[in-house]
Amino acid sequence: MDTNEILVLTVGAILVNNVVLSRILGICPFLGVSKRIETALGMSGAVIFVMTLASFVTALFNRFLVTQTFTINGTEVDLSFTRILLFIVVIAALVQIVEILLKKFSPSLYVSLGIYLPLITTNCAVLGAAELNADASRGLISSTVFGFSTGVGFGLALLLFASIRERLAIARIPKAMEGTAIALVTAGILAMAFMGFSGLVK
Amino acid sequence: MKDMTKASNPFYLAFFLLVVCGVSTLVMAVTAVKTDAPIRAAQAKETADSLKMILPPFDNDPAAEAIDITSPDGEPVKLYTAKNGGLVVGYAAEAAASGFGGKVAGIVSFKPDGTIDTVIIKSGHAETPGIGTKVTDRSVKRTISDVVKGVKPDTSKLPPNAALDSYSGVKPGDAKWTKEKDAVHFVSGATYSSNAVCDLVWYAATAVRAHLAAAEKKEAN
Amino acid sequence: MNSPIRTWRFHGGVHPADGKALSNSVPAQRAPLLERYTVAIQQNIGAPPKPVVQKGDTVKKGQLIAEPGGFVSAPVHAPTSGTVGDIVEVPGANGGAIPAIEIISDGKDEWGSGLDPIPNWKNTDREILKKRIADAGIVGMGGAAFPTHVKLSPPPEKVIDTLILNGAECEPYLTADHRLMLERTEAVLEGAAIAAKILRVDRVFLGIEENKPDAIAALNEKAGQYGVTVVPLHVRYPQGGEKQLIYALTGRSVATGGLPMDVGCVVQNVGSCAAIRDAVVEGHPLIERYTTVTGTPVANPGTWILRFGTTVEQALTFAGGVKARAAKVIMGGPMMGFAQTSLGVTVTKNSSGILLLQWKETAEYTSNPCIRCGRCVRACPMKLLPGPVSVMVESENYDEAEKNYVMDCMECGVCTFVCPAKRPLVQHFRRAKAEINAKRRAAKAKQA
Amino acid sequence: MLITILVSAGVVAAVGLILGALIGFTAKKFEVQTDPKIEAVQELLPGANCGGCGYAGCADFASAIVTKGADPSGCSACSDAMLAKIAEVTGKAAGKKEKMTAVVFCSGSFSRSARAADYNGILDCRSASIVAGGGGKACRFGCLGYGSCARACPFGAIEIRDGLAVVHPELCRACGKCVNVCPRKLIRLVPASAPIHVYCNSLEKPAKRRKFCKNPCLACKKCIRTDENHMQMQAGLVRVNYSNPPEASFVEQVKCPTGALQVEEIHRKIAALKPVEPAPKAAPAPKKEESK
Amino acid sequence: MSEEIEKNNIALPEPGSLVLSTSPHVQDGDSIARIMAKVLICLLPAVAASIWFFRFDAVRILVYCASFCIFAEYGWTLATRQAATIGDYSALVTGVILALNLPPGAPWWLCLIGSVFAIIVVKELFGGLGQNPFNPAAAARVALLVGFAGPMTQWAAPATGSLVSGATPLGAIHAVQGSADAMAQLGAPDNLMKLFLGNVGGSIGETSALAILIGGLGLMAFRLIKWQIPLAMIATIFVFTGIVHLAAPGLTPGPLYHILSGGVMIGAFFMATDMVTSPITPLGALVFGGVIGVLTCIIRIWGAYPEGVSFSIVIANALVPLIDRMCYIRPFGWHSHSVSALNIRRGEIK
Amino acid sequence: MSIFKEFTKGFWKENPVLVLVLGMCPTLATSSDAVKGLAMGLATTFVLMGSNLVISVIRKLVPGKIRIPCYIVVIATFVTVVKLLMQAFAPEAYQTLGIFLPLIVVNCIVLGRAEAFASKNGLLASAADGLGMGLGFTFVLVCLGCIREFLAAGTLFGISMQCWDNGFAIMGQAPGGFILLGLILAGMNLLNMRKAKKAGIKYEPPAEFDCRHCSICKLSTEEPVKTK
Ligand SMILES: Cc1cc2nc3c(=O)[nH]c(=O)nc-3n(C[C@H](O)[C@H](O)[C@H](O)COP(=O)(O)O)c2cc1C
Ligand SMILES: Cc1cc2nc3c(=O)[nH]c(=O)nc-3n(C[C@H](O)[C@H](O)[C@H](O)COP(=O)(O)O)c2cc1C
Ligand SMILES: Cc1cc2nc3c(=O)[nH]c(=O)nc-3n(C[C@H](O)[C@H](O)[C@H](O)COP(=O)(O)O)c2cc1C
Ligand SMILES: Cc1cc2nc3c(=O)[nH]c(=O)nc-3n(C[C@H](O)[C@H](O)[C@H](O)CO)c2cc1C
Ligand code: SF4
Ligand code: SF4
Ligand code: SF4
Ligand code: SF4
Ligand code: FES
Repeated sequence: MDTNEILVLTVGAILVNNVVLSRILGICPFLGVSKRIETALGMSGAVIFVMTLASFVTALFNRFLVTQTFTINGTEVDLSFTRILLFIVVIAALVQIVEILLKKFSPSLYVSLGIYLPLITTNCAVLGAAELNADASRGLISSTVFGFSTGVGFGLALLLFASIRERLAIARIPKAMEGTAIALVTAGILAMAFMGFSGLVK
Repeated sequence: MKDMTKASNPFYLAFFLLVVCGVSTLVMAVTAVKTDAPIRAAQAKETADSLKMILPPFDNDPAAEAIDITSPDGEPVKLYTAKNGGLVVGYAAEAAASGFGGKVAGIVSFKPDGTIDTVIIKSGHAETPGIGTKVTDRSVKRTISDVVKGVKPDTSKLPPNAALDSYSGVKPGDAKWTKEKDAVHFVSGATYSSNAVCDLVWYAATAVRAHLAAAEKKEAN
Repeated sequence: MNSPIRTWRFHGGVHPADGKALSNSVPAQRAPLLERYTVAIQQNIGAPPKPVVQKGDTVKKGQLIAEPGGFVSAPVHAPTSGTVGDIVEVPGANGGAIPAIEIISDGKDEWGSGLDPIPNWKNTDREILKKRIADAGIVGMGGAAFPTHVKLSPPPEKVIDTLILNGAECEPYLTADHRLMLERTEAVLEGAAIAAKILRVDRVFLGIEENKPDAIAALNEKAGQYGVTVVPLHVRYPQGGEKQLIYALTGRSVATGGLPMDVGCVVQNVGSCAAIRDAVVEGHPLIERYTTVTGTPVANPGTWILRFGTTVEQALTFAGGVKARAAKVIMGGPMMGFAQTSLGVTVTKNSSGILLLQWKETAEYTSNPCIRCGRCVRACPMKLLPGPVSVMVESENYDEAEKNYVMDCMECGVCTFVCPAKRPLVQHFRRAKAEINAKRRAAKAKQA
Repeated sequence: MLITILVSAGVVAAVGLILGALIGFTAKKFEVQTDPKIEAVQELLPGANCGGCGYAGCADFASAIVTKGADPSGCSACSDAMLAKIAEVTGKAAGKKEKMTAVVFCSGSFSRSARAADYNGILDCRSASIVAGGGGKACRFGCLGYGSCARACPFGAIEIRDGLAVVHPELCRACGKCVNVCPRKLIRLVPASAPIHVYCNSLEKPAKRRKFCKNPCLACKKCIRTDENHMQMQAGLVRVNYSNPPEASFVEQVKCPTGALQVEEIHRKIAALKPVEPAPKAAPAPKKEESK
Repeated sequence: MSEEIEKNNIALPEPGSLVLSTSPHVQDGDSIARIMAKVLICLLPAVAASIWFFRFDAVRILVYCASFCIFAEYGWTLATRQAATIGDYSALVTGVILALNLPPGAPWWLCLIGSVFAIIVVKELFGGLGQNPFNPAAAARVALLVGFAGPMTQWAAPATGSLVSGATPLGAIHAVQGSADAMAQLGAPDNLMKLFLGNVGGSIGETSALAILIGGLGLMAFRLIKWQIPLAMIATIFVFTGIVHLAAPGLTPGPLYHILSGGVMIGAFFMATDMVTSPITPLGALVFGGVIGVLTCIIRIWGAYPEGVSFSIVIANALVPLIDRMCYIRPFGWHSHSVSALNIRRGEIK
Repeated sequence: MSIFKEFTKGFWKENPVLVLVLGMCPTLATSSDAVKGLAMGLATTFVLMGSNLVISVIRKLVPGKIRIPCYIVVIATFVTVVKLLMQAFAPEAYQTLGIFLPLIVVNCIVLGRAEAFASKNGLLASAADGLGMGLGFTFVLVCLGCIREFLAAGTLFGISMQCWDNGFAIMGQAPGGFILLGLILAGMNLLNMRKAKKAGIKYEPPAEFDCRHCSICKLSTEEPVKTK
């Protein structure tokens, strides 16, 4: 894997095909944890961490279990249909273990990140990244890089969004538009602007 | 653990989870096995349908016999050979190049001598509607009045596309086609998409040419 | 005008139409004796004084009628001789009703302060001088009414090297200090010399805006005798703001939450200095002051020497009443003064002016949102972010406002003056400061 | 086919088992105790985060209930059924509470009170109160009518009618937010069962009260004379004795000369006599009539 | 006493009719409407240039956008029962700037959709003037560009009116990418002069750098914009493209070509500077301009879109609260707290 | 509540998207045209109904501690089944849905209903709930898909309406989805405000992204608190 490929993967995942703004994954935490910049940063950190780890681990499973065909007694056994189940179970377990460890070893970090961890299990961006990796048959390193940059892309979108929402919080928004409605419109305009990056990676 | 009731006995929990996993895998596996053949068939049908549209009638299964080759530029190309009664009646090559919004993939069919016959674009979703699609799209939208009038879409022949059709009958030379010199059609304002089509046809054509040359050489040997 | 020392230019500020021409050439007139004065008991920042007279007592002019309620407090004296009436409620300049002692004049206007003149102050002990200033009830006459003797008693660890006389009078329309410096030049300078002796400083600056050339000339003539350097300054509001003045004259900036003495300075209004001189040299306590009664609706704008306890109504009568309809009656200047709803407000030690404005001259506030034009940011002499902070206050986010230094706002009104959206920014900041102070008090009370 | 099923089931089960064991192991090994009760109580609280209980939001209150034994009935937004459930979780008896409601002790709507000035500034009582004189009304004690309390109320129980705040008792949950916010200290929490109130808060000289307002309490004490058990003086003001409130018919019995003593519903209706105008977006800029 | 006054016939103010407000009691005369009117005046040169180059097309688009924007705003205030706000002219400014951002071939419905999007979606849904985090005109241009790519890329050669696709100076860059000679030709002085005067294809208001510059200087003279924004933006583009041009002459033409072509000028002076959507702190304005500059260069040089100014403005708009927060200058006296106290104790003061 | 009511509530009163604001990602991503929305909706309905059924059957057997993992396994099974079936019998729909098909596993609606309903109710009611919710979801997806498709391309279910050929293309892309859904939610708020006003009470639109109804993130809390 050369630097160019890494560049293409990262720029693509962060700017061009941003998970949130272009692929529309991970909207729940995007809308839910973007009220303050501090919490948004915490969430971004947690997502980057979990996504990197999960991409690596699921890639591992994909490589050595899911895409392998075993020949037993002359019959070919193709396990690819277990992919969804294995991925989600692995991610859920991973998040739980991380949560338990964090709680034990760094209570302060747990206090700032821990509350977001459960939310991440079902954050479709994590499973999405794993699925995208598997679909594109990426190797271990590429998968991990992709997971990491997808996480960074999520963080970038979340940070931008949280920054605007701080301003929205004190704006005189029409009553009916308050809350999720204006957040979605904002996300839409932001997504539109991000389309300007199309073509950066070909 | 204070009470070792059923509900919190770790072994019971593990056992229960095991059973659930087992049963669900069973269900999945049964479905997987049962759908295995239809899935393959569906996948094969897709390509076969495209090939049928751009190749003369054939009696073999080109999709099953497809081989992977590379163009002289190093681009991967998938080659299908159509035969009728054992005789090669045409080739089709699948290649991809980057366009405005991502990869544009297409299949190019060739006469047995390597002359381009027909070009179709399989996936050009990301090209801008109205700009890029001018280059890539062969589809004709069914209109509501057709539906009301009951006019059935004509599926027997491909809808025309000036840009794609301009490659028909061309045989690749040594230099790549350009807008200025060659007859091939570049849609102005959609340079990226035109370039992508041009690139992918070029990859396919040069790969087929190389393949034919190699085959000839082999035969000659 | 060349300045004798180097001066610094403070950030921001504005130059409103000054309106001083209405009154700056009119010599100050002594107001006629009134039948009745209602002297507000609290005329200083700090502890409220305690009345020491009963209804029916006879008093002499300058006699003590309320004694200080603590160290940071100032006594109040009878404005004329006569009898003590009821303790009544009068409207206060910043709203609400405040208690005042009624003095019914006997028409004789006899002095009887019980303070001896100290003409030979140069050889008098500094503590005696300080006590005299305290006894004379002198407070800052530049606006805040902070007891002067406190300012002149810096704690020993603070080294004071500069005394600054504030003759800037940067508020539009007001000409009281101007007339004072012109007419009582030597009193101002001698008072400064007394203060300088008390503080043991030999560097005394008098900062004055360039738009008072006659006063500058008069001061320059005598200043050398008293060791005072007169420094003409740019005409820019708020040049007279304490921190701005210190910066302009010395290049030192007073830290947020800090006091002038932290940078070795004491700032005194020129009126306070004249009062110091009167108290020391003549033995007269503070019972009257120069006050400008002005504004386009006023028939005869000018500066009057008014005794404390005079009502706005009476002061306006001296000036011939109004010739056009007034929309606002303001105690103080147009930038920092307080709008009044009643003419029963009385003149106190810090009433530098009574200003009337017509409809077309007054500010008109709206609840329009901030358009973030940034003018307030450019103009704020304290380098705050008035627009954004006001939005924080509007959404009742006081913590955020506090983090953005709303407590450093000196309410100079510059931001509001320039705001094109006509937002009542100062009101937002006052609200925020009130809420934050309340919160701090509550926190303190909880701690104790 | 059978093999596929067996192998895959085995693999999945194995993975599940390994992961489960891993989680179980880490959970056991690195266990940290937390009290599940707190979460349980938090679930039961309304989640309005109104702060009426005096804690920083529902979560804080929940932890206080469990760890410090705070009284759940401190939450005024909780239904009795919920309180019972919380008591169940914490194992403590639920406190009984009398239903309270807020009352604004003023009847000086714009059309029924004198004006002292044209107020031009922020339409908010707390902001208006820091301007000299505080708002446009002449009475120094009455309602400013700029609705700080209405905005503070998390349950929308206060409405401003013609420049006077009125409480809708059926919506009020007695959280006390409005009480703290009113700069004129006009609002008190009283038992909701009391049907009548003295709608005046003025400590002005009686003569002035008349000048400023159409329905002032002149402190003539007629009502107290009618029945000393029901009415009383409190800090210079005539008030209903809320530990023994009179019936609604008491109003007719007394014939209060100014109508300051009034039945709550009628008071609310009178306040609404002037049609409710939509709140202006901008502060009413004084009209610049002549001399412009 | 009061009887005495009446006897003397002295008139006094009548209490009860006085205005009560906080200080200050005077204001300088500027209002939002006057600011917007001044912006409109500063837009005149660009408007005039657009009409000069594109004749009736420019007039048509300007009239459409201006009136649609005003109608949209008026309709919104009617529908939401608010006081009418069209009197502050901000909708008119948005309309004119949007019009200047459209190609000469823009049909009426494009103007309508753009105007409604700008005013309703980007401005009013967020609460109206002063509350919108995104620049309405820029966001509307972005929406139209990605939504109606076809009509939005129908360029006309100036003064001829014949429609041509891709015939803009920036389109030209993409066409010849890879050839250093061609790039050098683009950056030739006579070509630059043409760009400066505006006799080139493009949106109706962006072609003449000169006209925009005149208006931009007016904006600065009126103190309506923060000079930091155009300065930082143009300087960043100059440096960025300069470096790239030196490193890879075949990739992109020289910096002057970039600055004079496309939307850089109008973006830098009229759009990035929209005060509602730009940082309020002076340092923040510098950073903001820099961000726009960098993003613009990235999109122009490596992206698929020939022009990136409006995308960059909208993305940078999203960063404004963050920028402001990080670039806040401390209040007066903040830094000297400890220093001055120390110095005095040591007797070191000047 | 009758079975019929369990079934119909998903359409409007407790519509998972409009009222409960769940499953934003699939809603936004797969409503770019009507056909895609329909495919996604039906696939989700299948999973919802199936998982609700199974969970309702086993609800008494599942120990509380491993409740959620069990549910996830069940859901994942149904997703895999639907994925395989679509791959075999509806390859085009399978292609267009892409990764959003496997992502049904983490769609909060599915687990949310399992948690909130099927784990507490009988077989028939759970099936009705799942079907109703699923069809409610489908209904919104198809409506949104129709609007977006029409605005973006002038077609409905791929058939040109002959109004315009190339419409407002971003409506078919991510930004259009965001903005339109935002407007629709605003419309819902407006409706609720009207209703509340008629009833004489004040309606506050949820200030934050409203995930109160979704218990999916409580995966790690061990013993669930039963609220009803
Ligand atoms: C919104 C937008 C969408 C575009 N979409 C495409 C596209 O899908 N395919 C394409 O080849 N060019 C597209 N372009 C055009 C190119 O970016 C650029 O204008 C073109 O390369 C110039 O063409 P020319 O070389 O014919 O002048 C688009 C441009 C814009 C502004
Ligand atoms: C609580 C308080 C304490 C003060 N203590 C001192 C002091 O010890 N020494 C001093 O020189 N000034 C002191 N000051 C006076 C201030 O420095 C300042 O001169 C006064 O507030 C009037 O300023 P102004 O008219 O600019 O508002 C104090 C002021 C306040 C409010
Ligand atoms: C914005 C502002 C402007 C001021 N302008 C003047 C002024 O022009 N003249 C003046 O004597 N004091 C002015 N003051 C008050 C001074 O800051 C300071 O309190 C005073 O000079 C201290 O002297 P004193 O205690 O003798 O009043 C101003 C204060 C502020 C906040
Ligand atoms: C210097 C200046 C530049 C402006 N630029 C824009 C602009 O680019 N787009 C726009 O919609 N409005 C612009 N406006 C108008 C106004 O600020 C805009 O309508 C607000 O963003 C609406 O809230 C500008 C105003 C000024 C004073
Ligand atoms: S001057 Fe007024 S409009 Fe401008 S930024 Fe400041 S508060 Fe906002
Ligand atoms: S009033 Fe306060 S914020 Fe406004 S300019 Fe003056 S110091 Fe700055
Ligand atoms: S009751 Fe108090 S807070 Fe409410 S409107 Fe009246 S004055 Fe304002
Ligand atoms: S009226 Fe007052 S006490 Fe009642 S709910 Fe509202 S804020 Fe709380
Ligand atoms: S549906 Fe995607 S994160 Fe919730």
